[in-house]
Amino acid sequence: MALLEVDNLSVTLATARGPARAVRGVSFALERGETLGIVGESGCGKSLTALALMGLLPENARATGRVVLDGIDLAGLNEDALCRIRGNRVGMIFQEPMTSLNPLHPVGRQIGEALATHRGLGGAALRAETLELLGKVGIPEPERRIRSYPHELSGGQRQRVMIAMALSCRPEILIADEPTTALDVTVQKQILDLIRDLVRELGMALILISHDLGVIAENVGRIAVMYGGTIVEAAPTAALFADLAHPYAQGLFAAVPRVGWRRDSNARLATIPGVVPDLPDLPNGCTFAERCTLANDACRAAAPMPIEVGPNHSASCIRTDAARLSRKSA
Amino acid sequence: MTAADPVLLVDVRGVTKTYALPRERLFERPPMIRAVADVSLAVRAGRSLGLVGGSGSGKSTLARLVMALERPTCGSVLFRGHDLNALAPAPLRRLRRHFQMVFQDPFGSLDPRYRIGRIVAEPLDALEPTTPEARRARVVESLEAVGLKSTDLAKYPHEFSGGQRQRIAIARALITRPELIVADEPVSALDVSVRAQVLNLMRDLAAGFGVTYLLISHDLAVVEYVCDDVAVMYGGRIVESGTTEAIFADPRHDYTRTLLAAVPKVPAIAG
Amino acid sequence: MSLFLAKRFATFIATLLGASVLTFLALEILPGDPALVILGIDAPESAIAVLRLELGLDRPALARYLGWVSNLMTGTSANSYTYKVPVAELIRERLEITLPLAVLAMALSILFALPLGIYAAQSHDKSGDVVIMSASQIGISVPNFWMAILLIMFFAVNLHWFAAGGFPGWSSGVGPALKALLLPAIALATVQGAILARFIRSAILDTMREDYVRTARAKGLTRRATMWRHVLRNAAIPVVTIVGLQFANLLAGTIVIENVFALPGIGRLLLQSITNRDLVVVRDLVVMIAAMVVTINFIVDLLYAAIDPRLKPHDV
Amino acid sequence: MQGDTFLARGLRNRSFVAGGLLTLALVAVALLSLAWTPHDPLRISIPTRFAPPSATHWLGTDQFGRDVLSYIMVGAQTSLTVGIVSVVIGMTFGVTLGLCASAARGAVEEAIMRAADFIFAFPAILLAIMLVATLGPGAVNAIVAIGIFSIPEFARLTRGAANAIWVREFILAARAAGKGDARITIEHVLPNIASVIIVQVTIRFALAILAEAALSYLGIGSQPPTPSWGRMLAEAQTRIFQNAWLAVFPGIAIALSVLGLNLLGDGLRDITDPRLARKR
Repeated sequence: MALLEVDNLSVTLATARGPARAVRGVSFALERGETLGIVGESGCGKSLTALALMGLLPENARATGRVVLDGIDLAGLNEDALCRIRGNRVGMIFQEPMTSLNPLHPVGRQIGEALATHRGLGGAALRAETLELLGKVGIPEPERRIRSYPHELSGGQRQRVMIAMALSCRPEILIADEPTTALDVTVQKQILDLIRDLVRELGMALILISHDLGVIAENVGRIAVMYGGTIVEAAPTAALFADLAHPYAQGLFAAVPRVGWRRDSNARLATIPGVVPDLPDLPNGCTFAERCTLANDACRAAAPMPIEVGPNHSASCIRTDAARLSRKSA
Repeated sequence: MTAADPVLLVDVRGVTKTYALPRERLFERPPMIRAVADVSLAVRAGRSLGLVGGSGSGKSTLARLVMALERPTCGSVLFRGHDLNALAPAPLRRLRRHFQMVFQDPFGSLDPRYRIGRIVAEPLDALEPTTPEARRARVVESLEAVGLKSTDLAKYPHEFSGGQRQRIAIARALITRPELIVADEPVSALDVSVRAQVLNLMRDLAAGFGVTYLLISHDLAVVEYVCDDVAVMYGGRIVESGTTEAIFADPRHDYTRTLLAAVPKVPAIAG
Repeated sequence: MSLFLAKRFATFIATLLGASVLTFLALEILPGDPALVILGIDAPESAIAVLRLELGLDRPALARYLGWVSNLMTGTSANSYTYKVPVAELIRERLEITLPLAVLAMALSILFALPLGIYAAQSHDKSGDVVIMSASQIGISVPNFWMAILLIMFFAVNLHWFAAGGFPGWSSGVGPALKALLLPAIALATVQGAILARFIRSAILDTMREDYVRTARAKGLTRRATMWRHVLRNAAIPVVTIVGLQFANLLAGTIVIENVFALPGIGRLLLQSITNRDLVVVRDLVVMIAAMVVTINFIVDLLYAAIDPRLKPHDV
Repeated sequence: MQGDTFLARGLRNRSFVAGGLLTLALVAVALLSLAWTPHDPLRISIPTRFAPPSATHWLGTDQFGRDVLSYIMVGAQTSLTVGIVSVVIGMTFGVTLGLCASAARGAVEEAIMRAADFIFAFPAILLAIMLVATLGPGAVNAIVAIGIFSIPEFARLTRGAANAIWVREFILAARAAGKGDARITIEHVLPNIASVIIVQVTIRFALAILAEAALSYLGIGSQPPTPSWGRMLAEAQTRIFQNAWLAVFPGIAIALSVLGLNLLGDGLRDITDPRLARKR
């Protein structure tokens, strides 16, 4: 049995223009020690998926479907039981390290909070554990920094503090939602390397969420591409790049400018026509149909189910044959 | 007036810009920060320049100095041989139609209370007022150049997506038919699929309208795609500059190397 | 001392000085001859001349101002024109009623507002929230002196639980004295408490939307623990500001309320002095109330510095 | 938000509708009283003094036998006038100062804001009392005093809102387009902070009505024969053991007017707050 099984997870948001199905029928499994990347553009539902896993959806959101952690269905748990899982068995890192830390508490106290809550640590033991965590995430002079306030740290250091906090109870799963979007490229690399090393060292499973294809491609073993609230394609990283099957995934990967790309050819960037749709406007059929050059009436009629297109490789598209053909000929 | 080099658009000569930070102690002088330190830089017509660097490297400050939105602490910024900070307001305004700007935030750079027609016409209204008919024709021409329709004139910014708004911002910059467009992180707030559309548009406009860019970006791939020359900024200084090919193929400065090494790589797609 | 506090202390002193100058100018220079103002236009020339001498009006304005300020500092002061006793003594006597009244009202206001505001925020958009917010909206709209009259009608006229006004003096014991202050304090606290409850609610709601609250929940803290450890302290920063401003408003409110209940506090003294044209008293009273307000604002700043580490000097 | 007009959003907002109706009622009563009241509000009739509410005198009569309902209706004129004039004074000067401070920045901003903070150190009613003490009691002095002391609040609020607009990129775009500070202030800053100012206008209007009532209650606001709700309460209080109802109706009139304006302000804030609009 997988460590985490997500089965037909949907999230509906109450908006001024009526209910919006922001996440629709997302299913995936995560083994112990596995790293999964969820990649997609704004509004594709990737962050809401992560918050749904944590049971931390905003007030106007309702989730349906099953999230099973190590045999426990999280939907059936009461708030107290969920609290015992959050920060203990599942840790999470957020995008904005500045606003995600309480400005009024020293960072040491914020890191130790989870340890005190879940492990009942206190006093010298808590301090020792906190110092060790600070050292582990590469913060110099932990003895001094344990008393620092967030505003006294740089962006990269704050994100290290966030990592220390998420890892304090040795969770089995780490969810990182856009952990480096607010940081400079060079700092980004340090943080991603740190996350990758710690995940490996502690044997955690990782769910890394990002809009940046490069960040995802370099740091995970398996990738799920989301669009319009669904996973349109999922595969092991190497297999995905070797054989993209979904028209959106193809378009997305072709639209990224790459360093060194210009030297190879003078070709233009490929583009996907149209715009990323607003959530309440998403159609009932395939959510990508409006922007897809291959779409036909069948695509618009019903939402496509995921189909196996290779070993461990699925795509939610009824026209993958045509899509793969058109890509090969291009 | 100096005889201007026909291809020299922007000539930044030894520019330094310092800001005073809030005081930290009562009886000490407020700490100063040198956002830009003794930078010299030239942009020639037809050769777009990319300015790369991390946050706080001074690249955005430099962009504002070139736009004459800030005064340098010392040094001078020349456009077509005119010292921007020595000009009186009226001649400066006449000169402004030749250099325009595109901003980062497609949601913040358009006044939410104005219709698109008025937003796009703003530089025209401020710099070279004209008849209503000519104004409308120019606005439509500008909108169509960026792939929008004349029917969009009467809409408000909130009716458009991020990518479309960035097109509107580009249309606004284009309306005075400038030679130079200073673009400060024009695509960093856009989604990947839309970013490619805007980057292609920028390249097309360079070819079609003879626009030269001073492109500020932290994204090396974006700069490589649009620019002919690159300057790398670090700590307020330009640490390395040269043609795009040379810098990307053979970076000399340590920081440039670190920067290039840090960019996450997207594997090439098979097929 | 941090830079923040140094700046605030400078502002505090400057505001005190400014307040004294403004009050002095308003009452001595603007309306022309104070002696004439006090005695009225029909007063005989000789009486005016005597009063001018008594008020020291023969000296230049600057000298009079400096004399007045130095008197304020040393606690000695001129005699009241009507009461013929030193103003300082008069004020000290009256403060014994006004200060306890304001403090009692503030305490009541916080006592009402804190639980109601927190409860409303926690049950955001549910019926409890709607009821509390509607009630507080009405509370804000009721003029405090009308509230006072209603309280008198109900508790004094109908139920005879309280007297309709007056003050027995502290010499008659703490119990009866507090009893006389209770209705006035409730009248004052109703409006302030309603405002405070709304403010506490919105401060908590704003804080609950912060990213670090989500972080705390992601750590596994319960809603309750998150509320106590992360929300309330952070929400306290804007609330402290409002409490400070409210205390100032309460001091001003006592002027009206003391007149409703015929309490011999500084508010009533102020009004009587205005009616009697006793400008010496008015001047000292105004400056004293302003000084109290400014002092409270300074205390609020001290509280900020205690709550918010961002206002302490860095050790980096 | 598309196609969602201001009015449509307003009609969905309970505070806005209730506040709007109450405020309209206040204005309607004030206007109506110019043309018609049930009785002559100023006619003194000793035989019918202290009449309890009845068919002829719906809200009874006061110690001079005047019809309370008519007197309250006419009193609405006073409250409305005080509100309008003092708000116009406060808004005109306050908004101008705030905009100047925000556009000028640096030392000018510092000076304007320190001055505003300074006046803020005095409770408004204390300053009003002081001004009335020096200039003498009367409705005009009260109005001016209330107006002047709402200037700092308008200035502070305007400056805060304007500063938030000045850092937006569309301001930079306007500067890059060659517009000067004055033009940007009028064309971009003012329209974008208008909603904040309008909300403040309703709040200050309510406070002005309260302040006038308090000053008149103390006997240093509007003087007889100008009708005033506050003075009605002061007169009623002297007869509180005999004719308690006299102290009820003027208070209700004040509370409803203030409630209406406050609700209107709350509603306007909800409707115009883009943060809330996005969330819904």
